[in-house]
Amino acid sequence: MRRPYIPAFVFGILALIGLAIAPYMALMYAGMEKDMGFAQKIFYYHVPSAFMMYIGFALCAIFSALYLYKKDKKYDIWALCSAEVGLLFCTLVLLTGPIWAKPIWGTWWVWDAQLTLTLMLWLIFVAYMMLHSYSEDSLQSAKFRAVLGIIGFLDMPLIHYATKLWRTHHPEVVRGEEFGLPLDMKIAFYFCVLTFLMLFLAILFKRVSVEKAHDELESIKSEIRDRKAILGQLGSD
Amino acid sequence: MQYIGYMTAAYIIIWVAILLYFLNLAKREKDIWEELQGLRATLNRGESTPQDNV
Amino acid sequence: MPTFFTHTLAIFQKDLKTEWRTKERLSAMTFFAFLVILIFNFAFEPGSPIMQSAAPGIFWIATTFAGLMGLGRAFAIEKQNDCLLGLRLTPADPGAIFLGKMLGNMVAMLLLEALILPILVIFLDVEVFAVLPRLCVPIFLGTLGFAAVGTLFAAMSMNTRLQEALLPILTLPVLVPALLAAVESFRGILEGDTLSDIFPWLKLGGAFAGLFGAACLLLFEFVLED
Amino acid sequence: MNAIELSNVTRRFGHLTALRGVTLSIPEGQTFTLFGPNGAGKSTLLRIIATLGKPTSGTVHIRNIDVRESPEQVRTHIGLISHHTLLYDDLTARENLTFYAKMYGLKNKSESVDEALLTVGLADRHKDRVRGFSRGMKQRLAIARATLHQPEILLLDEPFTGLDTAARSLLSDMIFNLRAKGRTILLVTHDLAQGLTLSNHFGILKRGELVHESPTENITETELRTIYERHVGNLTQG
Repeated sequence: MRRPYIPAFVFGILALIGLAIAPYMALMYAGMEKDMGFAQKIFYYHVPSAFMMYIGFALCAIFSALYLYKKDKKYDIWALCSAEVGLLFCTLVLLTGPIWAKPIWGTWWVWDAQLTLTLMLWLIFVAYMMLHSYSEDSLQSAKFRAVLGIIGFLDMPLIHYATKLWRTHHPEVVRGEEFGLPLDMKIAFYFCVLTFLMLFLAILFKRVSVEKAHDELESIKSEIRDRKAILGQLGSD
Repeated sequence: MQYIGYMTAAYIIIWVAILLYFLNLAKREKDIWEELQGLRATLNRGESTPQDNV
Repeated sequence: MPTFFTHTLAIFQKDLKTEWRTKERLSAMTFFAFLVILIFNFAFEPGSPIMQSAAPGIFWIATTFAGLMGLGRAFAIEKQNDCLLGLRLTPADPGAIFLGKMLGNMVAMLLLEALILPILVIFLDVEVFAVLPRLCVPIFLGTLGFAAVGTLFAAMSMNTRLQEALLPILTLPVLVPALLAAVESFRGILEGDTLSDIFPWLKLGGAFAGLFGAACLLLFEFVLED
Repeated sequence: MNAIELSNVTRRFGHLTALRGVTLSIPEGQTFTLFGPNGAGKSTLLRIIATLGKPTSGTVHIRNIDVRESPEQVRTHIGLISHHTLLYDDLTARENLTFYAKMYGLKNKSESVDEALLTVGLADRHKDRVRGFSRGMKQRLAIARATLHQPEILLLDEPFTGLDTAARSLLSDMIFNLRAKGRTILLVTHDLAQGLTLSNHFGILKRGELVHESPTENITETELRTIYERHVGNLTQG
C-alpha cells in the first residue's frame, strides 16, 4: 500500500553517492586556497546551496503562475513544496554565510548584496509559509500564495540591484571569487553543485509525495464525512 | 589548518539541518499514513454498522 | 478602454469622498506618523548630526508604518457591509477596482507625506523646503510602488486569520528595494545631489513602481475571485 | 428564453463538493425559491449565477449568455439583494446610488437615481448618510441599489435575515411588485412560509443536489413542510 516514490528514491541514491564522495572532492582533491585556508572549503557547500535556493524559488514562481492559469491542485502542491525546499536551502545559505564571513571579513554579518538578497528572500518565503498556515480556506490560501510566490520572484532582481547600488556608498567588500579558480577547485565545485542538485530533487520529490499523501488523506476524510451524512440520513428515515 | 574549526562548524550545521528536515518530513509522512490506516479501518467498520449522524 | 477608467475614477472618487467626510483614516495616519517621529527624537539626541542624517530614514519609516495602517482601513471599509461583493457584482474589471483603490491609497499617502514633511523640518531641523521640487520625484515613485504592492497585499491579508496583522509581514520584505531607493534618493537630495546624480536610485524606484504596478494590476483578479 | 439555465453544474472547493450536477431552468418571469439547510450549497449556487464563482464543470447561461464567456455582460442583467446591504455607510443615499449608477454605466444617472429613491420611498432622505438609517431603510436602499440598472433577474440571498416584522412585510411587498413587473426572481431562504407565499415555483437543495422541484400551486405550508422533511430530515434539527 505504501508505494515507493521512484524519483525520490533514485535521486536519493544518487545524492547519497555524491555526498559520500563530496568531502573527498572538497578536502583532498581540490587544492588549498592560501589566504582563506579551510574557510574557503565552506564554499563547496555554501554556493551550491544558494543555487538550489534560486532553483526552488524559481520553480515556486513557475508553478504558481501555472496554478493561477490552470487552477489545478497539483501545481499548487508543487509550488508549495518548491518554496519549502527552497527555504530549507536558503536557511543553509544564511547559516553558512556568516561562518565564512567571520574569519575572512572579520565580522559575522556584512550587508553585502548577496547576503542581503538571501535574507530578504528568506523573509518573503517565511511570509509565504505564514500565509499557508494562517489562511481560513485552503483554496484561497493557494491563490494568495501563488500571488506572493510570483511577486517574490519578480522582486529578486530589484533587491539585488538595490543592494548592489546601496553598497557602492559604503566600503566595498571583496568577495572570494569562486570562478577564476584553478581547474581542480572548479571540478570539485561543479561536483558539489551536481550532488546538491540530486539532493534538492530527492528532497523535493519526497516532499511532494508527502504532500500528495496528505491531500489524499484530506479527500478520504471528506468522503467519510459524506458517507456518514448519507448513513445518518438513511437512519433517520 | 587555518580556519578548520569554521569549516567543520559549517559542514556540521548543513548536515544537521538537512537531517532535521528529513526527520521532520518522515514524521509528517508517518502521521499521515497512520491516520489513513485508522480512517480505512473505521470506514470498513462503518460499512457494517452505520455510524451516528454527525 | 474608456469604461475601465470610468470605473477606476468612480471608485477613486467614492474613496476620496468617504475620506473627506470622515477624515478618520488620514487623521489616524498622520497622528501615528507624528508619534513615530517623536519617538525617534527621544531615542536619539535631538538636533544632533546623527538625527539629520537619519531624517530620510525617519521620514520613510513614519510614512511606511502609517501607510500600512491606512491600507488596512481602506479594505476594512469595503468589507463592512460586504461592499466588495457589490463592486464585484458590477461589470467593472478587477483591474479597474484595483486601480481605483490604489489611487485612493496613494492620495492618502501623499497627503500624509505633505503633512509630516513640515514636522520633520521643525523637529529635526533639516532643510527640506529649498529642495522640495526635486524631492517630490523620489517621494512620488516610492509612494506609487508602496501603494501598488500594499493595495494587493491588503486585499489578501483581509481574508486571513491574522487580518491586518499579516499585512506588514507580507509587504515589508517585498518593499525593500522601493524603500531603499526612496531613502537613498532623499538623503542624496538633502546632501545637495541633483536628480541626475541620484538617477540610478530613481531608475530603481521607477522600475519597482512600474513592474509591481503592472503585476499587481494583473494579479488582483485572482485575489478577488471566489 | 430561459432567464437562468444551469446544466450539470458541479462546484468543488478543494475536497469539498458544494454542488453536484445541478440542472435547473428558470423561465422568464418566474419566481423561484430555493430551500435547503445550511451548507446545502444554496449560496454557492447563487454566487455562480451572479458570476462571482466559476463552476468546476457544467454550464450556466443567463438569458442565453454563457457566464464563463462574458461575465461582464451577464452582470448587467443581474441584481443581488443579500442580508448585507452592500452600501457605504459614510455616503449619503444619493451618493451610494450615483456611485453604483456610474459602475453600471447608466446613461441617465440622476434620473435613474431619482426614480429609484422615489420607488423605495427615500426621496426625502436622499441627502442623509446611510449610517443614520434604520435597518428597514437600509434594506429599502439596498433594493434600490440592486434594481437601479433595471436587471431582468433578481437574486435574493436570505434577504429576510435580521429584519424586523415591518421591514419584512415591506420587503415582501417589494418582491411582489417586482414580480408583477415580470422580473425573474431567484430567492434563497430557509424560511418555508415566506418562500412559499412569494414564489410560484420551488426547489430543495440538499448537500449540493437538487432533490425536489415543483410549482407551488396547490401546495399548503404543511405539505411543503412534509416534502422538505422527507428530503432533508427533521426540520427542528436544521
